[in-house]
Amino acid sequence: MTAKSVSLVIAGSGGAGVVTAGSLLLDAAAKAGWYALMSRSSGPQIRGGEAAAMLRFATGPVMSHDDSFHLLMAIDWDNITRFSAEIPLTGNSLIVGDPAHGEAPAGLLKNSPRQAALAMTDIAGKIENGRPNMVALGAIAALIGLPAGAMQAVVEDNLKRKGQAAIEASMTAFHAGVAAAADLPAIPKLPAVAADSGPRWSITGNEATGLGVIRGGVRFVAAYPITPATEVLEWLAPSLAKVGGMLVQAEDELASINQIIGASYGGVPAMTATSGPGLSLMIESLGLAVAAEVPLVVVDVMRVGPSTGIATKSEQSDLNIAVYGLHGDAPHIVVAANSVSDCLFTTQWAVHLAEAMQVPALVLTDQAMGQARAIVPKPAELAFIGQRLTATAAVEGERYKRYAMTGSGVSPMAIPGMPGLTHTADGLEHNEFGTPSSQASDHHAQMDKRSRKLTQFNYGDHWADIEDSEVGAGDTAIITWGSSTGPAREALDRYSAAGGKARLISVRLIAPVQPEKMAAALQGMRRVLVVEQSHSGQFYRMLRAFYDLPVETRSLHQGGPLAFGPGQILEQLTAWSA
Amino acid sequence: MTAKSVSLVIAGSGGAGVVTAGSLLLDAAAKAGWYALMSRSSGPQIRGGEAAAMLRFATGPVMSHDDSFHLLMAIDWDNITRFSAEIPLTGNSLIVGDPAHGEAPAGLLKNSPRQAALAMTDIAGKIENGRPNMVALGAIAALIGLPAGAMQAVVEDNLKRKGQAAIEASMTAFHAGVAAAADLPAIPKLPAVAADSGPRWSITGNEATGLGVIRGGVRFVAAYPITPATEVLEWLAPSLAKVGGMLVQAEDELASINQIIGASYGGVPAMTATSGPGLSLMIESLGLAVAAEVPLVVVDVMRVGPSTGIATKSEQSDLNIAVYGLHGDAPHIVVAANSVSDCLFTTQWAVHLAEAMQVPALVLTDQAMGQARAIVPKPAELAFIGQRLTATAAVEGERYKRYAMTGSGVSPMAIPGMPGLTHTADGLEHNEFGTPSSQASDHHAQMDKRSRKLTQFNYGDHWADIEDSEVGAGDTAIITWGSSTGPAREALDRYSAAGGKARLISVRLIAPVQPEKMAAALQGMRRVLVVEQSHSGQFYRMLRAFYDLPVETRSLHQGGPLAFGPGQILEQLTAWSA
Amino acid sequence: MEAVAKKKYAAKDYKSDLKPIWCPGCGDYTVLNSITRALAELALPPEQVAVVSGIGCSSRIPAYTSVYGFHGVHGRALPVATGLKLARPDLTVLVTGGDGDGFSIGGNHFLHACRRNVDLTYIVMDNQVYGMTKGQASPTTAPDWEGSKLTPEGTGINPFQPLVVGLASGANFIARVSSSDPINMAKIIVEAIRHPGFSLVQVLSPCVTFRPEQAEWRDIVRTAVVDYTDDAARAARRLMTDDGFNVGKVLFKGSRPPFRPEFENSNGSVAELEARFAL
Amino acid sequence: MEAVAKKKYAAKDYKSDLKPIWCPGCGDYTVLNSITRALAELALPPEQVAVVSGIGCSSRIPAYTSVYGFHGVHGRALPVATGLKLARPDLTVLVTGGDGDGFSIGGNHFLHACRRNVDLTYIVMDNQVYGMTKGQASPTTAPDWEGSKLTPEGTGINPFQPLVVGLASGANFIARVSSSDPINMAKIIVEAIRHPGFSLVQVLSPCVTFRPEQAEWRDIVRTAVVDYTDDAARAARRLMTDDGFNVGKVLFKGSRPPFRPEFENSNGSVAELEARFAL
Ligand SMILES: Cc1ncc(C[n+]2csc(CCOP(=O)(O)OP(=O)(O)O)c2C)c(N)n1
Ligand SMILES: Cc1ncc(C[n+]2csc(CCOP(=O)(O)OP(=O)(O)O)c2C)c(N)n1
Ligand code: SF4
Ligand code: SF4
Ligand SMILES: [Mg+2]
Ligand SMILES: [Mg+2]
Repeated sequence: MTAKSVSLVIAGSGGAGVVTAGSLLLDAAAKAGWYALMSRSSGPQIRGGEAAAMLRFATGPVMSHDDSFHLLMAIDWDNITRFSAEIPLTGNSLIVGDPAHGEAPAGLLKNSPRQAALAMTDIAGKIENGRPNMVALGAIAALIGLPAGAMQAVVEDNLKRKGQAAIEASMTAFHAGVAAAADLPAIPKLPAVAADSGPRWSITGNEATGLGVIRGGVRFVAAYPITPATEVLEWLAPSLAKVGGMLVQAEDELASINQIIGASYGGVPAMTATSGPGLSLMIESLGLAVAAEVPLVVVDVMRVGPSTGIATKSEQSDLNIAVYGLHGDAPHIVVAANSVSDCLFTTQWAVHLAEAMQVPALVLTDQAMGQARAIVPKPAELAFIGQRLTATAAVEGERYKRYAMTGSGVSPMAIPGMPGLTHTADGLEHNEFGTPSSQASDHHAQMDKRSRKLTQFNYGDHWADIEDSEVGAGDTAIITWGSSTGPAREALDRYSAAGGKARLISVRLIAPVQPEKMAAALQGMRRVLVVEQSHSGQFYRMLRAFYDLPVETRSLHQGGPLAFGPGQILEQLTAWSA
Repeated sequence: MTAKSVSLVIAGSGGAGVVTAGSLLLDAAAKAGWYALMSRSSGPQIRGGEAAAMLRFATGPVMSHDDSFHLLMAIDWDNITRFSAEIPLTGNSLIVGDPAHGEAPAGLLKNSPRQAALAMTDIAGKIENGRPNMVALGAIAALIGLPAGAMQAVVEDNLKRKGQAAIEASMTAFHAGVAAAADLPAIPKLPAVAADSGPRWSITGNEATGLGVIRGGVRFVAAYPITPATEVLEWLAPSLAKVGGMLVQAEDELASINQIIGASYGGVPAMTATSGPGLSLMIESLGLAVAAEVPLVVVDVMRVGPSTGIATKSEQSDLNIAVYGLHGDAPHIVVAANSVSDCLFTTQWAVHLAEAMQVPALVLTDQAMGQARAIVPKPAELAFIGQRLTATAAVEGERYKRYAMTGSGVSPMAIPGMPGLTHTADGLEHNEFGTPSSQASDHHAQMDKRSRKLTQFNYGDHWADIEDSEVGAGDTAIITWGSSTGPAREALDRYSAAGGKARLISVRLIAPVQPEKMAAALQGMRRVLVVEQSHSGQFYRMLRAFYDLPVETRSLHQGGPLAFGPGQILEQLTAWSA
Repeated sequence: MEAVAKKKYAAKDYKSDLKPIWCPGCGDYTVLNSITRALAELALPPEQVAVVSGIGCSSRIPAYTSVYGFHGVHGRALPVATGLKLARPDLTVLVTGGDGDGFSIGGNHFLHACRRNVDLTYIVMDNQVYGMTKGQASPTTAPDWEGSKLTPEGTGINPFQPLVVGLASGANFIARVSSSDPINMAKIIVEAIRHPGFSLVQVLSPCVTFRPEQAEWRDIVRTAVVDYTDDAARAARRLMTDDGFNVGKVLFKGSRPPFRPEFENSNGSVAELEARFAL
Repeated sequence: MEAVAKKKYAAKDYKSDLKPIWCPGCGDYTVLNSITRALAELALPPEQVAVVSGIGCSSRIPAYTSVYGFHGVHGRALPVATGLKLARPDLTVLVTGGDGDGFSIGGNHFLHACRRNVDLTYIVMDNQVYGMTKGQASPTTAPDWEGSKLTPEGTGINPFQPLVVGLASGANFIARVSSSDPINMAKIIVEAIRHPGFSLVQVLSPCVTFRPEQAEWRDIVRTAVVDYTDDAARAARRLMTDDGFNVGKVLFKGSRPPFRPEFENSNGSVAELEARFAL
């Protein structure tokens, strides 16, 4: 029984090495030529406590988790029901537990999954330095068809420093698990990858975000740590240092946003990363960057809100604050990544947009894609390198106009150090020179200019990713964004496979809106399903505000932290066409 | 030639006593039984510099300034053209200047107003301690039909402390002005008020705001000064002290919002007032108040944005941040006052709503209504006193559920000091007890509860002020809010007077939206004109997002600081019906 | 009521049933114990006490007590407590939190709370790290600590001196204690609560997870040799020259009266306010 | 280029044509003069200098100079300047502002700028009032000043001691000057700019409009009798016991090296970073 993809969970309490086991499995899958997606979940304890690693493997790129898991491998049962909502199981699923830890708790058995026992503790106990999690890995590998050689290579890499004995102990336990799997009921296997599966990367969304801004040209980062954005910063700090940039840990988010304003005013492309609570604190100064026309990038790795909410879990509910959060009329850019690897494209593009238009660009990613690790096709090289229109030499006898009226709305920017072009950048309303003005005419002129530069820019095709069913687009569109794109893509695939026709529009450029492009994309569409992970349907409301949607538009929205399963979206499509 | 209303401006440089003259005129008009509206404008200097007082007088309540002014009385011409956009003049307008200061600058003469000379300096020079501004007042009084007795009474009140000689000097100059007016061309006069014009108040919007929250029950205010909200606070500080409350000047807006959260958690209704930049800094903690369910009121006296913008001038562009500014899904109340005196009703109502639903309520007013002084009919007594559903005595053996699920969504709140009901209020997502939880089920339940309490509340008819033309509503509606209501009301009156039929809907309850009530209000409406003072049409977009508007909906929006003239709105109505 | 004997309380009467999320061995457990012990010593009815905090491991304390608690946002505990105490002077208000919450993002409120001198007791669990976000440098971290990926070469910045800055800003009571001596800590918390005005108690409270080397603190700390002074300049000199490990004693006690706005007349009616607008 | 004689500058070369919005007689006029005079003395090309500020009367200075200016939001000048200086170490960066901007809303950045010790010169025009918003008490206002309707009975709060807190937080250079002695002020600003690290210059700069009594300052101030010390504890004692009117001298000079993150290797390529992700 082979399948296109296999999904499994390894769960257990902190000491059980769940997260290590998941990582080893991911690495081994990579060696085997597979693609994969791994997410993690853990309890409220700061350290230790229960954890679960959710993995999905396939022979092609994995965009989303599946609707349910084929296998739950429980190293023990401690607090495991905390995860039951996150680990959907069906009657076909298999729970494998260790009899040494007793019975599976009832909370897991709602849909009567199959159950089997694997005496991990016992088996490991018989091996010197043998650990139950390696036994579990062996069993998993056997069950899903992962070649033992791949795991051997990974364990060698990982335990090199611990020496040969450690490697052997691990592999002995692993092989004992492989052997024990013979007694376990079957779950779908993945086929071996025939030839080369192409150049691939192993990367998390947060790392891709960091790489994207460096690729785009950012060389100054100031930030204050916050879950789940911290890993962006932790990746950036040493990486920036390697390419001649720097990261400064600021005293708070008010400082970090203003530090990057200062650096960018000084001519160095700059960014910060945060999450909802931190973004809230940056709102005033984002308005300053709009008014003073200072380019910068702010990444919001969204978590569950409101307020402190659930710091370690995902939601798409910062759309409103990102789009509408600034006081006054303050046109700026909002873009959103739609997958782990798209974090790279979207942040790099964001730097490009910010620099080209001298405007702050907000990038929305989220905990789900930020903290997930994926094996993905090697991302393409991109031409987007932030490039500012800088002022040329001063004209004798002509005073430099920092906020000169131009057709594009973009005014050449003088960078400190350039002689003859000194000026004061100002968050007060101003005239073309930057001199404060309270005249309605200056206000209107500058407002027009600041919005014109965004509306007249050529965003190319990147405003959205658009995909049709193989057999054509039909008359039904799914409009979605960010992390909901993965399950929506898979829903579209399944719908197509069943003969359905639909179009998927995943909006990357949230603001400014693109009414003409959307109108073209919706040409011939009679029905629209809007999919998003927010309690109030923020994206749906925003679409209504700015786009003309067909009368038959439905909003599929749910608050976090549970992601949509592809099946949930497919169900809507199918029910609708029925 | 009598008129329903007379509009005039007194302008001059700082030392010229423009503002004093305007206030005296307002007070005298009050004594004469008239109604009035006075706005002020001044140059960028902190002190002194040019200033203009814009006044409109009528025998009934004044809701708005007129499209143009009948009279510009210029004490001198210093920098007066700074105000030309704010002082629309027509060919019928009259500019009166002092020949001692030369000719009227060309900037004022675009529409060829009539011109006349009044030798204020000369005339005043001949009177011991005579001042030119009193001469000007005399001329104005004569021109508009203000009885000299009214001014006499006011001058006596004002100069009591300075002694009889000062009073006489002023009145001599005044009468000299009255006499000199005989040589001036006529402008419309207001009729004398026959009988008692009813009990009236003289109040500014910012004072009305302060009174509203005290009436509503607020007894703790923390705040950080900011233009144009400072007068709310300056009125509140001594007034609260008189009724057993207190105002604390905080170190910044982050502190002020959190201080009022603390006071309100302690059981004392609390509020703060600020403007856009300060509101931006409060965003994170407003979310805390939503999640922890702490009632409070935040008044935003809007000024021109974005960023520091124009601190002393008006705009309606903080609608977006007020409605959508919080991160996560964070349901809260947004109400807006629609006139100087409505500041009282709306803020008092806001306290009532906040307390009843244990939620933060934002109140939007603006510089135009906040800093305007009006002679208005005495406001009605209101029944709205903030009343919280507090917990009753603890039940033996039952743990208190701070966030208990109830049908209304409102949970009885325990106040520190109540025995047996101790609990921790939390901005982290929590279960009914308040214990932090990262379960999707708890998150969804609390999200539902927090939005349910707002949607199920009975807001009565206060969600909007709705007015029809005397001859019926017809099929055309104006939807507006806040300060734009005044000119829209007058446009409706003029339209009706000319036989037109329309309905005015001025929305007071901006959020939560009221789709059923709006649908009822729009019953039979084929056309909708949305009127607001924002550059991007924020209100129009919000209406589109949440309401079903007729296909023929037009958006009339313009950025600040110039207010709509009634004629501008009328023009749209007329053009449409043509 | 006067004749009723004062009710006796035990430390456990101030504890909730909630299991802390803290790591085994975290210094914050003893701080929780000392606070509850201090409240028992003061025999304060639980409903008359409020504990306010921001965000961080240490800021979780309110929910672990059985008094009124408020768990706000990161860095803003002091203003919440200020508003609460001013509105409700009858309550005993404690503020608990960490070095990041109090001295990094919350630094401005710290300054102004010291200066304003509202009658609060502020207990800061200083572990020289951001525990909750998994181990970044805090303001009190030594400049050469290389344990965080955010500052892989160390911060290169001199550590923040909370007690010196607290003193310079006007705190009215200053003490430093160690989480390794909970009995003494409880005693000092009692004193801090009793002392009018703003009391600052710095607790050296190790983060066993991200600063395992702090396990040594228990051996390094020593009881301060001198007793407290009420002379701020002298206290400043002492604090500026000490190494941060003199613990177990009150270091400064001032005598500024606590801030409490007093108003001439609180018996006015709203009608009187309205009358001023009538023509 | 070495042979080119250093260009000479006059104070007026650093002034813009813009007419200040300040009231006649405001102390800030002389501060502007002293800054431009100091820049001339240092002969810095205008394009190599940046002046950063927040919001307030005093924060208007950037636009009145002819150097690069940044007029940001209220209270955030120091972080803007920090980012600018770190990104562009070649520039001379000054920060100008008021007591409200710097010590009320900006207090946290003040603490951390002192501590971080980036090479900036911070000139605070202290008029013990919020001038721009028409006269409310600032952190440095005396507790019994009843001139504001917001605090009609006075604030009742001890004034903030900027120099003491600055010292306690690690400022590397501290001076107090009076706007009534612009020549000396210019001299001290020159010294402050030359001194590496974070330099704090408090200027007693009267607000003639909302604090007319400050006109007396010109008569009250006296030149400090002692010269600067490099001993922080000693400086603290002096500053904690002085009355705030000892002016005209540097009060403290430290020798901490300025903060400037240094990295092992800055010659890496983005490709090397990417290589780490490749399988
Ligand atoms: C506005 C905001 N920024 C950042 C965070 C992330 N955050 C949570 S706790 C914390 C630091 C906690 O450090 P500390 O106060 O020392 O407490 P500890 O965990 O060490 O006890 C940070 C940065 C947040 N919750 N909110
Ligand atoms: C976030 C924010 N809050 C409040 C204000 C209003 N405001 C502008 S300047 C100022 C105080 C200025 O005082 P100070 O820094 O002492 O400068 P001065 O005018 O006295 O020179 C205030 C409160 C603002 N602009 N932004
Ligand atoms: S991370 Fe550190 S501070 Fe947080 S609970 Fe664990 S030991 Fe305590
Ligand atoms: S208000 Fe005061 S500080 Fe502001 S310009 Fe006038 S005198 Fe100077
Ligand atoms: Mg800490
Ligand atoms: Mg000041």
